[in-house]
Amino acid sequence: MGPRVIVQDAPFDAASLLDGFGAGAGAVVTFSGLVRADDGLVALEIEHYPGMTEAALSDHARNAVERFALTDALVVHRFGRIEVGAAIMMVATAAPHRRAAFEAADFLMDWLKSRAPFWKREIGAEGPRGWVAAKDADEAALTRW
Amino acid sequence: MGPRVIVQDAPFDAASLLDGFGAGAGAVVTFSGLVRADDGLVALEIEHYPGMTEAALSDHARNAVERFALTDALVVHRFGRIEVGAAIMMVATAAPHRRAAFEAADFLMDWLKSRAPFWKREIGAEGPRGWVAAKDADEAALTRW
Amino acid sequence: MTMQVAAIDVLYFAWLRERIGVPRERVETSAATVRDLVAELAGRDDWHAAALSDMDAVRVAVDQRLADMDAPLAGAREVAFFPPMTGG
Amino acid sequence: MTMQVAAIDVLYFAWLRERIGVPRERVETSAATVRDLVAELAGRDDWHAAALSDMDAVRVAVDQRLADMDAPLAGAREVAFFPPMTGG
Repeated sequence: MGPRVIVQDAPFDAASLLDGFGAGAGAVVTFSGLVRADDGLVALEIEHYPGMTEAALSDHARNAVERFALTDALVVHRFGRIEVGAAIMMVATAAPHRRAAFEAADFLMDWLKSRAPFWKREIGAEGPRGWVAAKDADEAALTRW
Repeated sequence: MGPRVIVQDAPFDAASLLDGFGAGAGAVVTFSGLVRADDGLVALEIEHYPGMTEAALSDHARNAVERFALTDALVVHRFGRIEVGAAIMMVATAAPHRRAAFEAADFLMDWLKSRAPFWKREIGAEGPRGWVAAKDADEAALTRW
Repeated sequence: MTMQVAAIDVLYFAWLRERIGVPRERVETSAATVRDLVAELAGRDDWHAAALSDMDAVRVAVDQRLADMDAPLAGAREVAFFPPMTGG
Repeated sequence: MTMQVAAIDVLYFAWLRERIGVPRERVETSAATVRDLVAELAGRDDWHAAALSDMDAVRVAVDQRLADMDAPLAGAREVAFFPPMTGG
């Protein structure tokens, strides 16, 4: 059974996705990314590349499972309009020991930030703003692995 | 409002503890430690130091909040008998950005492993086994911070 | 070497989609590499030219896999152009 | 300097509790430091002596804060001895 990858526009229920996740493992790490209300932001609009997104996330989740000897992995990422306070995405990793679970979650996130085909645009009360620029730091973070 | 610290013998419901956790943050990390079925283990028995445990966890959670500028933190740790497959403990951290949330969770765990007054004993089908020995690696991990 | 003319679906995302004005178009091309295809597309009109003028700011996928300007297009069915990703 | 005699609750956890046979005991002591208290306790009987023979394997808390062998006991109400912790 491979890692589970979910790409959807609807909100997701983290609790039900994590129910039973990591059974038999000693360590489970989750990371959730939420929309912050910075600078009067009211929502994010996320565009993605249907087909490539799912394939790329699945490939990368499998890489993480192999590299960190995970017993389980989950990647969920939304697209479309996401209101302030809502979750954009979540990764979860399960391993016998904590170091592997932490590192795998960190690795998945570094990759997601600059290699998964998603593009964010900010929506203010006044309407759509510009596309969020990629951060050099996110690109640089990938060289850690 | 300070970080939330829970020390109890009863199982805890991660989903309900995390409901609303990290509201307003951009990044939430959770770590859960579970009892693995290694070598015919059927349960762990965890002894703690009532009074000192709660004070030490609260102090340390406050340290983490300050050091990593967290917007929220949660530490839950059980004592008593904990069956294989069940959660021993969980930490959750919330911050504006992911690096702080990851590092704070890692920091809390390193500290919990060798500075929080808990002692584990293994229980096999044949009955209680010895006390789990502290790992040099866990002690060494603290020098990272 | 014979020039092979192939139909390729070209996709644009985020600001490339907006500036070019369409999310996808089918092109008949004999481009051997991504670089050749970019040159062809940039010759179509001012919008294509502007959007593809600074390829350091553009990422490319060939058949849904990240690729670079030298990637060959033999057998490719789909080429996508988009800004650096900002997921997570 | 006058010898102050104080009543201190001494607590034991995990294998120290098991080897000494009690989880806590009240001692009247004039020990000025943890080191002095350990010497006194070790003189009580063979079980105390054995449990406290290798203090490198024992951690100490004074009034519920981690302390070392040189920690002063003036005003202390509770001293605990236990193995290295294994939480998490």
